[in-house]
Amino acid sequence: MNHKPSADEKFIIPIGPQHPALKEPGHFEFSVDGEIVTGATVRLGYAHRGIEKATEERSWQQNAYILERICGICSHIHATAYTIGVERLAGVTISPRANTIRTLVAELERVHSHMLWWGVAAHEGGFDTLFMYTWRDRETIMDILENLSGNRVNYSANLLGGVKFDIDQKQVDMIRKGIDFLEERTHYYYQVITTDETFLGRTENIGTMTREQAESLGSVGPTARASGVERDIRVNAPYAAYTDFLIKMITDTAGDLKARFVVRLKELFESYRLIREMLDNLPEGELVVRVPRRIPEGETISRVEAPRGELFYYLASKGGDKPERIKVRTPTLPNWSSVLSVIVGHKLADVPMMLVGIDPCFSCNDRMITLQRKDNSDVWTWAKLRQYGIDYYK
Amino acid sequence: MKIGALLGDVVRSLFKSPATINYPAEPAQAPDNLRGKLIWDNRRCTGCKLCMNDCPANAITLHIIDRKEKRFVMEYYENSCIFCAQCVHSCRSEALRMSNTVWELAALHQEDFKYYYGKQEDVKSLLANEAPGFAGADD
Amino acid sequence: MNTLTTFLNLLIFPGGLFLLIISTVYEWVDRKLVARYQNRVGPRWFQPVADIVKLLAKEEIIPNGVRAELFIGLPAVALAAILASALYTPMFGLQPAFSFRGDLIVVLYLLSAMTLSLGLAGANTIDRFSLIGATRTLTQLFSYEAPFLLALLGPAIVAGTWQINEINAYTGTHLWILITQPVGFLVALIGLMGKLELPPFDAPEAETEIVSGALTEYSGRGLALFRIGKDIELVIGLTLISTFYLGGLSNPLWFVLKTGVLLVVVAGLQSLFARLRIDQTVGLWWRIGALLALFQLLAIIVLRLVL
Amino acid sequence: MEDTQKTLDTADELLKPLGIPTNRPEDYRLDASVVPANLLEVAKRIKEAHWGYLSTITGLDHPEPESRESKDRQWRHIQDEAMLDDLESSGAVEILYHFCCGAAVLSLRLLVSYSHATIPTISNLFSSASLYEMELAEMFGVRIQGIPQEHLLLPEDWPKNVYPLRKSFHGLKESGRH
Repeated sequence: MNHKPSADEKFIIPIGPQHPALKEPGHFEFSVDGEIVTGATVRLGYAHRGIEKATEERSWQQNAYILERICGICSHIHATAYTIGVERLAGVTISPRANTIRTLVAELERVHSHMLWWGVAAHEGGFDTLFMYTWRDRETIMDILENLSGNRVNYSANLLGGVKFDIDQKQVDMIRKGIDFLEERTHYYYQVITTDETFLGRTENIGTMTREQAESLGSVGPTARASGVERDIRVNAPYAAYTDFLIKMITDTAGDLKARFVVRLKELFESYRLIREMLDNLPEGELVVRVPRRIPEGETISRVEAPRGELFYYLASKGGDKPERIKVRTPTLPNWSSVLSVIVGHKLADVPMMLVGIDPCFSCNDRMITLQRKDNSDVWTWAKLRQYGIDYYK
Repeated sequence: MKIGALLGDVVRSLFKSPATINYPAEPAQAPDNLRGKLIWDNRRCTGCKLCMNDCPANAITLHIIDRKEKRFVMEYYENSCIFCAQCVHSCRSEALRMSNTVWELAALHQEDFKYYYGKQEDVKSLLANEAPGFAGADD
Repeated sequence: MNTLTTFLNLLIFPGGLFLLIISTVYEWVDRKLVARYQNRVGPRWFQPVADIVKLLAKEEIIPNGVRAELFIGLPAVALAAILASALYTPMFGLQPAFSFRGDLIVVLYLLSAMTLSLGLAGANTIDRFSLIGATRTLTQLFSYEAPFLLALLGPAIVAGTWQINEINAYTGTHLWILITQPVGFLVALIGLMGKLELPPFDAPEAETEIVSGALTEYSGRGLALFRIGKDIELVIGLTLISTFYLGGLSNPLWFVLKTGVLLVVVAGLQSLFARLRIDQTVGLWWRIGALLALFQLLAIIVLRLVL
Repeated sequence: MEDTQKTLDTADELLKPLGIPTNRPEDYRLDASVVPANLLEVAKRIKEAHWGYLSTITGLDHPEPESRESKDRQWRHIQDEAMLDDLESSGAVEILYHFCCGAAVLSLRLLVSYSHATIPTISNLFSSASLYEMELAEMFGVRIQGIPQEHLLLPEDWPKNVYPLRKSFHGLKESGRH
């Protein structure tokens, strides 16, 4: 396999599946012509657990828990998409209080996911102090979630027909205090990220994606909004309590890595506002409504806005107590295809930071995209990719 | 464009006490509605096995010794339990709750995670005739 | 010098044992300070000792595709170079064990021999990560050597001698060179951090990019020797800068105080910046560092002519 | 809600000239039944009209064969005889192309029998489609002309024509792997 290509021949740089930058298994192949990346394929599947097949052998109640474990940081939004779909199939409408609590936990999870992401992105750029500070402040949001639901990561707040826990006045004050602290810290980090010289050196106009590219490639979430594409399911197709608590869509036009940081941070301010609004007028109503164990026959599509973008659920039932088919399309998947086609034409040195830029979640999408493939290849490591780019800069 | 935007924070944190605690030397406090180890109240249990069917991790097996005198034994595997409290919500007679003090999962071998809840004599009789193929015997 | 005192000097006082102890103490203080800057608790006092003992106990695996003698020899060469250079510095505020005219150049040479052997150790293997680490270490070595040397020459010229303990005596009696040559101090401090590959100049061992650079293939004894070498290099670097710029070291109390303050500043700088890419570090240092050092030297020479 | 209806109506107009039967199972959804022949035609019209974006492609397995007369929604719109014979002998795979625009979701439903499961690729119109098509091919055994035929999710040594998401698949042991 290690055949040395001649000068004009393009060659492929395979990296991964274990690479020191991202702690998750993904295998990248960049075909490179001299310095410019001409093609990119990512081969995932290393975290493929056959979840869709598994859901066909479990009851509707049990499926919520396996779907929650598709992703560690956006477990609640997966369960929300699933429960909204099943409740629609069963023709059950849940109480406004349960609906609001479900949306509140979804926004708290968005804060948690974004803070985790920019801590890791700072660590990728070697900014360990910012990584330590961010993850220290993230403890506040995890304590809030633990206090509410009883579990730090997989909070499993959802039940078919409502939510598991209620929020009393003491918890409301606790959330409010935590949110005030987090808002003040987010302002501080916004300052740091947009002014610190060394950090801007790694993010400004790197990996720029124009609006047309973002739209045609079907990219979703903050990555798309950073390029000016108005795509936010909470606004286009409001679900759960987003019909009563309206959210403002944050977009940017620069489309580069810095814009992606800025969009996510501004989204946090929007989330803090929404959380306070929800806490102010938490409607009355019981927590859970009875949902039959056998869901009537039918199919439905449930779309929600996960922290990384649009999450698409297709549910079909044949009237039994086990689903006929559940299809999950997670947001990182189209983001992969959009970033990898934007990488084409970029310098090799920017590739690592760009990959981190879309907040990839491998366990979220155990799939692969093939855009272009050359036959000959020379084995390089992730490090050689970086060094190859760095020599170019010198 | 500032060099070292974190300067203020870095110097201040030299004098602040660290945010990290050295657990397990210092105990970590858990919130009051933490979902820890499952606790079963055999007086309230009606033996309907809803918890057993709904448990996503098959961590609960309910053995019915005698339905009339309501003598049941619950076999609970704490290491496969995912602490989601679905059983607590499925149970119609509120016989299950999750402790908020016992949550540290560390033991030397698997058996330590296997608990038999129920009256002494029921558990003994269950274990006594724990012959192979026992699982189907009690239904 | 009868053999007993040399034996004592080599093995006990400024030599082996004492250096080992003081380097682990300084490594612990450094890691504890960086941790506190990052609001963490940080390691316990015996952590560096525990690390080294663990490493020495571990089996040393020699990867294939590597020249075995070089793989084993290089860590020893690195440590030897560092230990030798310690003999000429006023360790712990006392007179250096040996001293001769021009020993400043020898010490600087020995210090860069350490980084050189680290680079060679990386280049000796076929593992990609250490190859990258080796090229980065050597590029950083060449870019940090000259300005650091110039920065140390400033006080030497002012003191009019190349002998460290004479410079030590001179700086002890006169005004702190830090005040007369602030630029030189800055260049020396940043040059030291570049030499020791402390963040933000830790591209050669960027954990998220190339695992641990040139040391990726090393385990057990080799890694332990390199680690000790690096710690001692930190101590020697701090003593050199404090002898030159902070008014000499006449007694142990001064030694601990001055190097301590310097360590607090170095640890602060470590936790303040994001890691610079290797091309950014080299670009920054040649454009700014070298020029500053040259201006500093020019200023001294011009001043000496005028005064 | 009314602008979703408007978006769905525009989609309806798009498909009317091609004589594609459509129905609305839910207020925000529009289903259109297509056949392999007119799939590319429909996809091109959607792209030119900039009607939303391709969100994903779902595969459904219908293992039981169906006689012509049965009124099941599966094959109501199919006319060509050869397809109907196939459907009576072997099972079928239904492929749904989901396009989203705002709150509206247009799903193109395409039915292919096991034996003739070859469909054209739409990845040159929608570049992100190649990923979903690769997954469909691997999981349901649908041959898609125009995209590289190699493993995407399943390991390299996955046995030939064993398709995990088909109802007939119950684990690797029966399907002849060690």
